[in-house]
Amino acid sequence: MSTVKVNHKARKRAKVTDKVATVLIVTFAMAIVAILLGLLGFILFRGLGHISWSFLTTVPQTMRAGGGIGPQLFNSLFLLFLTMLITVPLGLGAGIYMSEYAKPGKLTNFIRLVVEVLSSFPSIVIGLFGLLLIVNTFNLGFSLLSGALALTIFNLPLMVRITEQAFAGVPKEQKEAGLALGLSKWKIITSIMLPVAIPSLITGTILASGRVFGEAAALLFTAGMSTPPLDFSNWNPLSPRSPINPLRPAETLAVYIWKVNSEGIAPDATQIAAGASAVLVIMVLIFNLLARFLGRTLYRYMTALRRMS
Amino acid sequence: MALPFSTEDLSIYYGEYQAVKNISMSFPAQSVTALIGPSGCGKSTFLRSLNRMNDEIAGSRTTGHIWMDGVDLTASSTDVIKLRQRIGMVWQRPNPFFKSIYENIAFGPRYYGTKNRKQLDEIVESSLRKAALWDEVKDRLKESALSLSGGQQQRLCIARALSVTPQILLLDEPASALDPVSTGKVEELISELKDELRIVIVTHNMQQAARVSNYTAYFYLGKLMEHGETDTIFTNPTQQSTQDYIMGRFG
Amino acid sequence: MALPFSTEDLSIYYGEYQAVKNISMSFPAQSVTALIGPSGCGKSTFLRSLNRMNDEIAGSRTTGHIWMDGVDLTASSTDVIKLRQRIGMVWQRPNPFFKSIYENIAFGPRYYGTKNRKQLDEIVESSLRKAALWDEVKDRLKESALSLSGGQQQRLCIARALSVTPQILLLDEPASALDPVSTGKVEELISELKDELRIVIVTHNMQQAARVSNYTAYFYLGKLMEHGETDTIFTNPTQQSTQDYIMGRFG
Amino acid sequence: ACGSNTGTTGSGSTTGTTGEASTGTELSGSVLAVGSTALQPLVDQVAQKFMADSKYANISVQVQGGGSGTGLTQVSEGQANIGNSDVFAEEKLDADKAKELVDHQVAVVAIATVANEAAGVTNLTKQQLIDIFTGKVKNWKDVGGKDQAIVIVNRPSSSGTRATYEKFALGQKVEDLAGSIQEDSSGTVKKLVTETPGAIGYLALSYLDDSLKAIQYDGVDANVENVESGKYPVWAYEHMYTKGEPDAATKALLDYMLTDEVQNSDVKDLGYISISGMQVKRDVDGKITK
Amino acid sequence: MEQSNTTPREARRRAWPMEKHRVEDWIGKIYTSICVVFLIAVIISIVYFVTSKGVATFAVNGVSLKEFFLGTNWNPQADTPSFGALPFITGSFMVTLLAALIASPLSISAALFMTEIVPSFGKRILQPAIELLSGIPSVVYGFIGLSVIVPFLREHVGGQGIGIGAGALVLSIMILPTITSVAADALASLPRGLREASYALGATRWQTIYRVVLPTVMPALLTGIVLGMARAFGEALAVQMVIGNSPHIPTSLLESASTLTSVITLGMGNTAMGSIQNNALWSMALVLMLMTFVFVLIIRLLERRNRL
Ligand SMILES: Nc1ncnc2c1ncn2[C@@H]1O[C@H](COP(=O)(O)OP(=O)(O)OP(=O)(O)O)[C@@H](O)[C@H]1O
Ligand SMILES: Nc1ncnc2c1ncn2[C@@H]1O[C@H](COP(=O)(O)OP(=O)(O)OP(=O)(O)O)[C@@H](O)[C@H]1O
Ligand SMILES: [Mg+2]
Ligand SMILES: [Mg+2]
Ligand SMILES: O=P([O-])([O-])[O-]
Repeated sequence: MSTVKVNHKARKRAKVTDKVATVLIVTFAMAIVAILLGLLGFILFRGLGHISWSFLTTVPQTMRAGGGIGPQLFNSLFLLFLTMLITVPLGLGAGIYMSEYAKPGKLTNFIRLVVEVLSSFPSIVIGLFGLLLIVNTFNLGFSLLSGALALTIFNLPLMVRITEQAFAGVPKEQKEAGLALGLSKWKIITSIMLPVAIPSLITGTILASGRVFGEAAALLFTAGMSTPPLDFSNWNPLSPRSPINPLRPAETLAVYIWKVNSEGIAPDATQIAAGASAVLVIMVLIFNLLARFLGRTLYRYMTALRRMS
Repeated sequence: MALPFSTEDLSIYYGEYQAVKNISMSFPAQSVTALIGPSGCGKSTFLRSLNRMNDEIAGSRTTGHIWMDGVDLTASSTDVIKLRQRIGMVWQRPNPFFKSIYENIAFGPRYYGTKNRKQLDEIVESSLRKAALWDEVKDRLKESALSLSGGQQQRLCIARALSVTPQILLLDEPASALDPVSTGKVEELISELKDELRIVIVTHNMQQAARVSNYTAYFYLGKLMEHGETDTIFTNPTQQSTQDYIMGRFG
Repeated sequence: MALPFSTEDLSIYYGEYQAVKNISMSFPAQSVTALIGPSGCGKSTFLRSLNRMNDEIAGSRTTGHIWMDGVDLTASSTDVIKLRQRIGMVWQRPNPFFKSIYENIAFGPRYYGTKNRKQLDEIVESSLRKAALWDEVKDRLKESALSLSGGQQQRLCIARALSVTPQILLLDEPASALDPVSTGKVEELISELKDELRIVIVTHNMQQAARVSNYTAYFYLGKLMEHGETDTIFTNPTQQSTQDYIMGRFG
Repeated sequence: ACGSNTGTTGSGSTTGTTGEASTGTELSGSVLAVGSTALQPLVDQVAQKFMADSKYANISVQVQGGGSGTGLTQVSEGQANIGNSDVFAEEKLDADKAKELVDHQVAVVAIATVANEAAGVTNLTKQQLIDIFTGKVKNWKDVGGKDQAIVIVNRPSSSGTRATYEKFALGQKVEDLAGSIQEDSSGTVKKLVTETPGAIGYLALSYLDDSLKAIQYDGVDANVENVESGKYPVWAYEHMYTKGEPDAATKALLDYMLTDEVQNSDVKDLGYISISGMQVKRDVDGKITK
Repeated sequence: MEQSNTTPREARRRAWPMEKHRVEDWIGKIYTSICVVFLIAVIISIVYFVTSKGVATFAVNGVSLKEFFLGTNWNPQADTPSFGALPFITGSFMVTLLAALIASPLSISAALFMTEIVPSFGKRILQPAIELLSGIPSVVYGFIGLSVIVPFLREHVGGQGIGIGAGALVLSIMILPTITSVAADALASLPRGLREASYALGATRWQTIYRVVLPTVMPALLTGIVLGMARAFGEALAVQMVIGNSPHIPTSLLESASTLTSVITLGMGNTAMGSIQNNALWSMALVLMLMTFVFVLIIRLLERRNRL
């Protein structure tokens, strides 16, 4: 049996290449970490100094220094809540349809295509669409509700994909066990698969929230660029000064940053932009950590040994 | 309760590929029928078709008939969900729900309308007893089913299948992932259960087939090569291929 | 070429869990050693450690020694890449590269520095011949390896392992996913190859172990329970557990 | 004034119906003002004051940006009660649509030429500016400054600020030159002109501070007195258009805009020029009358 | 209808499960179908709406397709307006390609790092880091671009700082997470046996990656890159802040230029609906939308190849 002749030079070269390539890959990967740390560092370094309790709670000032971002922060959170209120049931339903009901075929393919196209749609176009259809034709005006609907369009595909993946991640055996027991499909979906899928659903949803939270282009023309004076003691959702009136206009944090960056004439405009950016990034960071924590806790809760009924 | 249960000219296709070829066989009451044959010969496919679980696989198609009590189960008018309540199933890998031990068993009966807590408790206890698991878990019914060992999980799955009082139980290699002790327990369980219901079991272990079954069917390349009393098949097969397989010449 | 090859006190851990426990055994030249034992007893883990493939699994840790030609292969100074060229491996599921048949075989030799097209052609042909595949594929060398049947793919993987002329070949259930005809071919191949190299094979099929191996080692719960000539083990095991397993009482 | 009640049906804008009786005390309703980003801060601030006034407690005012074009479209289509604009409606809309709109001029905004320090100039003539913005002159040394390449920082061609600047500073429209920068917002223009060596741009007076000084136009300083007296020509009205005559609530807001209280404080504070102080008037075609 | 234990009740008990599961499955099907129909309705209305507005430039205002797609002169406000959108189309493609060129090696390295080199560290540190990157809002990226990247380029590379180069850099950071996560998924889903087979032959890690792993996942990597490009193509605010927005095809990477999105953002608010200037912007939105379709179709093709 003739053995393969080992070309030692070639082997040596291969090993050197291996080392070089590894170093390169590691360097590039670390470059990403460096970019991230740089970005975070920059944003936080510039902004943290300006963040204080009063900055987070007071109203902005057009001319004078010392304005806050209270209403904007509230608007962002409330808009996020409204958006999720609309998106989650819709996205969940469509995602379940895609993963459990749709038969592979032309229609399913078409829907997937739709979801993909929608999710890579420029958000500015969605904003304009929102202006003409939601704000004008549906007569919802510049309002939280308009903004939430525009963000829904923007967020729905993501939610569908998250749901589809979460359900696809449920072991096939779980479904089979339910079927063999003679349960209806819907019962299996809601009582057996959903609990297993919930951790990844939560994680995905919270990460998606981060994106919604930072969106500006789609909101300029829908939720608007101003906030009426809010009366935080008035919780009647129909009153125009109530913070939770869904038909009032609302400038979000991201929109405000954009506005201050572009048109701000207050003497501390730069610091306000920096502070607000830092707040935005910190919120996204919190969302991330929360997603991770909740996802892990829920996963443990659902599968852990100490689970109570 | 000895309603007839049989297949007639049953074929199953995956797209163009015919995995099961014109199988006609019947499953006598109060007995265990073992399906044996080399990997890929269509045992699981055949078994799954008996409670229409194969419907769930996109692209699969069935022709022929499955008769139960004079009704053709393959008819499109059959209420598969009701059907599956009558024909239970257990797989090779235990698949308990990600729920407590109690919930795993109570889930089915509750769905069928038993809301009364006491009745449920009774069903849970009797199902677990039948699956020879009661003594091991009676103090930890609220714990997650996943905290059980593999063998216990498998018996839990059998208990779960029993909780809705099926008339037929389909088992697909129920012991092949278990340790010797658990295997022994599951085999014992099968022998006991056969007095109450009909059992169809797929196994790779010839000795297991010989030990637990009354009838054996040998499948090869989607065809039913031989079917008869287990003793006859093992001692005196008519086909060379059956003998080769049983003797471990391949597979 | 009869360099000694053995393990000494070899243990393998996955994190805290010890999957293989203090195994010392040797593999005689020009012979086939079969590793048998129930699922999860550590056969694959042990086999993979012999060419340090277990290093690739995060969290695994090895203690003890593997002696080859007087050198300890577990030493950190060992050139694992060179080592693996000398110890080939084939898995249960065929895993051809997503490349042409030719490229699958030429891949290894080319990386050892054989660039010459004629030499490569020769290696491809001889490897495929040894794996008894040449006649079936010689006209379609440029086609994708994935277009072959499962049995052909498995023989291709064996040919690929042979292409770098290893001295030892590790086989992990190489025939368990194959049809009877392919199984026969692979077993034949093993018998032929053992004249040129040492073979270690994991199998679930007792008859297969009996047919192809000269020595058999029975593993149970990570321990080597019994090791000796195949005839002795099968006819006259010293341990009850070995006998139970061989007789198909469990597993 | 509120009897006609033309237009203004639409989004978020129920008209001041109870005000029909027009006692002025019982006014209620909501007003939506949309448009120019340049005018937005002023209207926004005045609106807040307006709503804080107990007389108007039942009127809610919304102020949105979106740009002059959006404002004019929205008001013309009845989506908004007021369209804020930096330019005359005739310049953006079709003539027949523009005719339906009623102009309310509420302030004047003056625009000053600004340049980066490295330019080294303090005064530019109209011709020099034309030469610069049309690309005839590419280096500051040709207009009496340092040897430094000129970088043009423009507003986009659709901007009202730019239209005003072109009309009154250059007297002609200019194209976007290759290599010139167009920025949508005054803030960014300011940042870029401050930072980029040799940059030239133009900004409303309100954006000027110590970091950026205005350049004289034909020897005239860009300041409030010169605008009021008509000596400095680069200025424009800020308009608040209504479709037809405004309803009561809208009219109340528009009247409030013109009170001395607003004109002498908010307007000036925010860097606009009070409409009442102007000694000259200008029409759509740019004709000046004393 | 509380009856005692009589036959009807027994019958109802037998009948009930059937009824119940039929009803449940009905609810499920209807609910999920409504959601999907909504999804489809949304996309159809967007497509219809953008198309109808975008086509108006040509159908109503009579701008020729040739002028729009091949003309290099964009001057809609002039007395004799011209509507050459080629500079924007070129600009969009330039920033997109450049961004992909910068981001791809970085992203693929990161994915390899996570799956092939140090999975534990990669999973624990790198992946969350990259997810975080995808959560940073585009206004913040624009802000950073304007305050860090532009001044940096101006001082260390030359020119105005603003331009295609700055836009591509900002975009490349923004699409890093997209490409990385697709690539990492593809790598993780490779059959384990492939790598083992290569290692077992004595190949080094790099040989395994370069000769076995990368060729096998190539279609998926390309999918990720195209997905990233689609995102870059549609990004508006961040690019608009740093690219300079000159309506000309630039002669250098450091010269002010425009993209379709930047010109839409700039002009949309300042032009009146229905005017020719406004319609021309919608035509660009239409181009954007069509490009989105093209990107998705390319991804589809790549995925089909991947499945083979
Ligand atoms: N979902 C499927 N789609 C397409 N082909 C399938 C599918 N499931 C099984 N097959 C094919 O049908 C044939 C029979 O498969 P089946 O699983 O029934 O065999 P089996 O006898 O149970 O094998 P094993 O002993 O390995 O479990 C095989 O060739 C298999 O490849
Ligand atoms: N990558 C891994 N990480 C952690 N534990 C592992 C890993 N691989 C195997 N094990 C555990 O190590 C033990 C031995 O596994 P191994 O795969 O070696 O068994 P085996 O004898 O080959 O079984 P089979 O016959 O099913 O292939 C098992 O308990 C298994 O769960
Ligand atoms: Mg099977
Ligand atoms: Mg194994
Ligand atoms: O206020 P502008 O029209 O210049 O944006």
